[in-house]
Amino acid sequence: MDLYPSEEQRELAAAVRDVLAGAAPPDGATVRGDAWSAAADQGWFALGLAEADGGLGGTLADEAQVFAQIGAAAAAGPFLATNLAARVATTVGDRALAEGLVSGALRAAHAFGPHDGADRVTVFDARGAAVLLLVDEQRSRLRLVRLADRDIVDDLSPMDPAVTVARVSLDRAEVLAEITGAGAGAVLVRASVLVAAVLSGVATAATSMSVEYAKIREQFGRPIGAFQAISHRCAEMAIRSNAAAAVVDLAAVSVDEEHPDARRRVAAARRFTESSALENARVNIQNHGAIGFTWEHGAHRLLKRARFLGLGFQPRDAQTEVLVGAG
Amino acid sequence: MDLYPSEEQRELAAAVRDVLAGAAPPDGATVRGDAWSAAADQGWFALGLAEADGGLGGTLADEAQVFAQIGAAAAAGPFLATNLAARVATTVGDRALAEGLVSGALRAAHAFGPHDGADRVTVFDARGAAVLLLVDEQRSRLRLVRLADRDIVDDLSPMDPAVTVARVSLDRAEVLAEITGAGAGAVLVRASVLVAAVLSGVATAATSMSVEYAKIREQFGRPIGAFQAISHRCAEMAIRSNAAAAVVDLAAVSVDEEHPDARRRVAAARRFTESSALENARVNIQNHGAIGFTWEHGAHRLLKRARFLGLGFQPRDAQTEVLVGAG
Amino acid sequence: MRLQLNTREREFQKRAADWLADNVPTHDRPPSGQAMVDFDRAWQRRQYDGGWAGVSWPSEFGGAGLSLTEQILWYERCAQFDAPEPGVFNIALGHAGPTLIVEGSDEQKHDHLGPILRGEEIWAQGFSEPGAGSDLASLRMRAVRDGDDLVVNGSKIWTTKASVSNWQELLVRTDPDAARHHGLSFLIVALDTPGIEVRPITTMDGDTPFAEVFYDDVRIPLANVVGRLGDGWKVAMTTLGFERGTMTLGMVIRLLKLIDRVRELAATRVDRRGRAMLANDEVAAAIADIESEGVALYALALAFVSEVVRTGKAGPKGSMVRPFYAELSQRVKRLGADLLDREGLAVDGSAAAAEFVPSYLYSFAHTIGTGTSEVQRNVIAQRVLGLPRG
Amino acid sequence: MRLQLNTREREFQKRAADWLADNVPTHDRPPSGQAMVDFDRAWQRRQYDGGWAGVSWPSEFGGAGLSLTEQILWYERCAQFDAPEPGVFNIALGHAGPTLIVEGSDEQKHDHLGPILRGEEIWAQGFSEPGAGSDLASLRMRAVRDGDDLVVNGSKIWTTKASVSNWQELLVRTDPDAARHHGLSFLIVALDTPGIEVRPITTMDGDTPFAEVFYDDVRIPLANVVGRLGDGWKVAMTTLGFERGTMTLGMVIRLLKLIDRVRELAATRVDRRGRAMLANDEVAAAIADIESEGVALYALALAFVSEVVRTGKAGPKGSMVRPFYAELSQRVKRLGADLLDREGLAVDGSAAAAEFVPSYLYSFAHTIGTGTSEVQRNVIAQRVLGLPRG
Repeated sequence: MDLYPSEEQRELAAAVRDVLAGAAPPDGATVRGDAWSAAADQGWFALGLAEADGGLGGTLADEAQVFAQIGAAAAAGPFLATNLAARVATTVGDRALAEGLVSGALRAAHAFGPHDGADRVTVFDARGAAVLLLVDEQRSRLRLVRLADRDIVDDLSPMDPAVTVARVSLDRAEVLAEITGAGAGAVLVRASVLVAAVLSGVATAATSMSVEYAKIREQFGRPIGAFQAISHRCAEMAIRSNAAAAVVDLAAVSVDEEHPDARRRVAAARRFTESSALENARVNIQNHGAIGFTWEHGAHRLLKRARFLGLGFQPRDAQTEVLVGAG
Repeated sequence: MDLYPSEEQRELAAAVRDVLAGAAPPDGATVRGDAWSAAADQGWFALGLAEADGGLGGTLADEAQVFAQIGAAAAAGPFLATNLAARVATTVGDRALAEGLVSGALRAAHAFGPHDGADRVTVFDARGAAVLLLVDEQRSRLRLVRLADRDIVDDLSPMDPAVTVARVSLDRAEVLAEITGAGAGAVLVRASVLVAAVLSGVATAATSMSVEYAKIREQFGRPIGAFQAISHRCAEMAIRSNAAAAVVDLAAVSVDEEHPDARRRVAAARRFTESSALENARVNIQNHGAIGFTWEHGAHRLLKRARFLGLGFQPRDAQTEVLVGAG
Repeated sequence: MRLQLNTREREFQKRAADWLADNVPTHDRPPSGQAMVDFDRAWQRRQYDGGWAGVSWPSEFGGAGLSLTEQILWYERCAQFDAPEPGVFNIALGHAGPTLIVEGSDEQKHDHLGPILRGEEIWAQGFSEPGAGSDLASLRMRAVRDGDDLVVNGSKIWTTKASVSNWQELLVRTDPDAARHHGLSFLIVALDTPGIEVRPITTMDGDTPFAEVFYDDVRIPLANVVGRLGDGWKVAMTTLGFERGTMTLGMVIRLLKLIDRVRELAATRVDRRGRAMLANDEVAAAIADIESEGVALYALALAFVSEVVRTGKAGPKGSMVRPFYAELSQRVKRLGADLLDREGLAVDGSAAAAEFVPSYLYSFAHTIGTGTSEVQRNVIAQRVLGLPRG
Repeated sequence: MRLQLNTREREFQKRAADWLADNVPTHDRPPSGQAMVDFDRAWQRRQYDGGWAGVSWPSEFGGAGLSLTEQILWYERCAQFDAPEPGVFNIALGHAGPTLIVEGSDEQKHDHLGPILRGEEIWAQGFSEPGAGSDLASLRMRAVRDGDDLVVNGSKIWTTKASVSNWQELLVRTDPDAARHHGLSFLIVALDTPGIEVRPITTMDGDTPFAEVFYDDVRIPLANVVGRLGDGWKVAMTTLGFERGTMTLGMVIRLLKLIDRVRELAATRVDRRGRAMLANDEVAAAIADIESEGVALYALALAFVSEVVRTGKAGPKGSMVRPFYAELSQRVKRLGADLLDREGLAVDGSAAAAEFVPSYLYSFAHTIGTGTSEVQRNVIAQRVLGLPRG
């Protein structure tokens, strides 16, 4: 019984931070090529795959450490979709496709919803992607189709600057892989945990940003952190982000160990990290005063990441279903 | 266009405060007899009835000033039920019954729900009451039946010490008056406004209690009102209680003038005063620290009043229906 | 208490409604650029020509010379008719003009009030400074007297509409030895004076509503001091008071209309399972909450202006309307954005997204601009409730 | 990271579960009076006889001498099996004993640890004073040395279980000239010493869990000083630290079980229109919220104890578990009471009302007792996050 991160996990997190330090261009949703390669080299897409499948045999808890750092950096780049696409390719036994994704050579875009008959789909991170992960959570189906920039019909303006949004034509989309049922369910559970990890990183980054600012910014002759209006909010942010990090670890280990409560804990982690990230990101902007809602300052990126991620895998009504049905 | 209370209204409020100053025994749900008589003499039950019906011809807005003070004092006593019962008796033309209620000679208890076939009903303020107001909001029916202490089957322990709760047998209940349809609807709208007025008084009393305490109580060498954790909460309480008082006046005048938005404004006032009273009463306890949750201190009475009243006339789901259906 | 209007008010309201019915522009306001400025200018001029500009402003300077009640009724009618808001004339009509009416010299009034009402002068505010934020008393921008001029150096920040404005209200330190509130003066500055540079600031919604304004040896004639040298704090507070003044009710009514829009959004949309959003109890309860808070805010604003009209003084409710408005408006916009679900992830993906998402993002300014929520709570706690300073 | 237990832990857990299955009382704890005290005493004695009292306490004083991990596992199992809580032994087991283990003299340990574990000594806390509240450093109760005794005068307030206790921990000022934290001493006092008077305080739920304790020339032997004279603050902080210690996980698991009860309440009740409450989306969302927060709190507590076990130090998470627990527990109880609707208006009107209403009312103590939420936020802000003092 131990929820303390191992030394390897702490080193992994530090290594991820180093890669990301150079990865996020201040404006634009495309990760820098060298950072993308470094991420692939470090095994972000292979980490959780079995060694027999060409992976690194790490746990979901290990992957969660990586994705928490991605969240803390509010990093742009289709890391999660590419990780999941590699797993789908591996599951259907398409080693070449999996290898392309794992190595970073192929990037994956993603889109949500039932897509039957739809010839126009709203796709995230479509530009530069070679495959598209079509996610249908209600019917538990994951499908990979080939994608190229010429399939893009319209580029839209993203709410969240860390992704691109495009309308894509699926007219002649070639299906590369598809999984359904329990197989897809298992991947979707992992996706929820990793989204929760990213969200916990967002919550943590907001806390650090506020605490640092509260120490140096002065108003009325004192650092603003001396005012309870600010200091108590920082304390609440710290409680939320510490609990968010812990609940992600708990959910990840529960999946790794096939704990009977795993599904419920995953839904709990997904919900708690979402509300923590949203609330911390919002409060962080308020703590910064006017500077906090300028484009130049990073505070708004955390809020927009939280909103984008919150609407992704296992959104609120799906969480409620699992949590209320539990018992 | 004027929401400023008239001089008469301000004088009325002051007179009500004087009566109530001696009315609330520290423990027990029964108003003192002399205070009850003084209330009746001051016309609390006749105020809103037409002069032709033996009333004082006041407006609902006038009545709201009275009931806001009743809320601020967290006063025990079946003031609202007796006021409403007098109106029901007047509506059906039973002058003798109305006169008995208006004069304070007869007190009214009340109970909620459809009562058909039920021979055991949970009644509030049954002890000492001569009539029982049976309130069926869903079918818009108000019925007065005769009541005596011998009809009480069981005395229960009230959550709110300002009322008594009893199980009453309706086996041989004699119906004294009944109104339904639009007539009952009009009385129920007035009831909602007066409940909102009482709740706004609770919200205001909680604000005053906290502000006074914050000025005199010292911790860490300063009055606690110098700490933003307390002072900002007091500011929020003040906003809520000022808005609560204003929205009750708006709703009452809208009913008096038959404004097309009257029903919606009444539901809004009912909802806003409920949440303000609950929130202010809760925060008031926290502001007082340990003393705030002792029985001796008045803070808990405000919370319990807010909870009791909130579950009374036009509860939350009924408010939602009106507010969401509006347009 | 009464809501019904008296005969005089009813007649005024009818005239206003008739005029608005004929004159409110039928096309939408352009969202930015010169087209937006031209639109606002034309609407202001149209009101002036109709006799509706400056309803309560003195008639000798082009106003209608009516009472505060009529002014409030006018703003209320404008909101009801979805008439354009003052837009780029917000500071001119809401701050600068009213300040000059109370504190300006005859010459200042003569020079500016008419042009403001005719839509010829756009004004910007210049109070905040980098580093000073909510703490206006700590302003450091210096103005040194040289002959009949003041020479100003420093910079102002969070200046709204600076890039399209002609004039700016400026709060500067003229006596460096006086502490905090003392030693400040209030100036008016033509923004085409040599030495002024405007750098726009992009906000989180991608727009550039604010700017930082740099002053390098800018010479401002002493005649441009409003009130007396050193009285700047008092003059500035007059102006801030007006922000909570007559425009309040109109602003609140516009928020009530936005709440209606959010309710419509919930009534006309379905969730991922095809169920009407309003059939979701949680959504319905959230809509009922904002509806009820909207009515309560309207009541509070009405109680405030009633008190002003009846007693001639702005009572304590004045400092409560603004934070209540700011926080409710933020929540309303957030609920609108939330109801869009994934549709809101592309700002230009649909008409509804374009309507709700940028305004949600910009709404973070509500609880920060014109005094943060924190400062406004301090004001209520200390000045209204009499609690001690922290 | 792992949740699965290792072999040693698994064996311990199995033994614990087997014993609990056979020994947890099958009848409910009486809510008050001597019957309640007798129940708690019997349960403590039973644990002692079974070898389960003081799992991590030194074996020379009657404890089992095992590690912190086993102690945590024991409390966890107890919660899982709905074993009775320590009840009147809460201070003895959670504060007094652990403080004496760290700071007590050999004689003090010998005199008290065994009796505590055998259920023979009930302890009360005596820190707060009328007027001092959360600000322990401002305590004024005086103790003056006279020969081998300290003579104590003054009063303590919010003392839990004072009327049934034998002993009290007491924080008194022994050096009146020293400022605030300095000059305090920590004593242990037999509550039957002449000059002590206990006056119960009724709380808003109608119960009397607290008392004010008056001291009139009460003589306490110097041998009863824990630590050294003047070190009282340090000793008291040790004790407060234990409140956030090993009992945490058990407490959290009991809250998770209460959350399950609230969910059941929503699943088995209908609203006024006959619809299952859980079919109301707002209720379902509220249940899902508390479920998710409950799991997050459990994770935080587990992360905290893992860190203690792995590093031997109580890390910053320790100060976060308590306020999170207090506020969540308050909300859970409130939701339970809310779900009862009008049924909750009579405390004894139904079994569910009796279960949820008084505990909701009492829950206001959670965010006030053992340091108000405000003080706990100050502690996190200043000691954990390094923010400056206000």
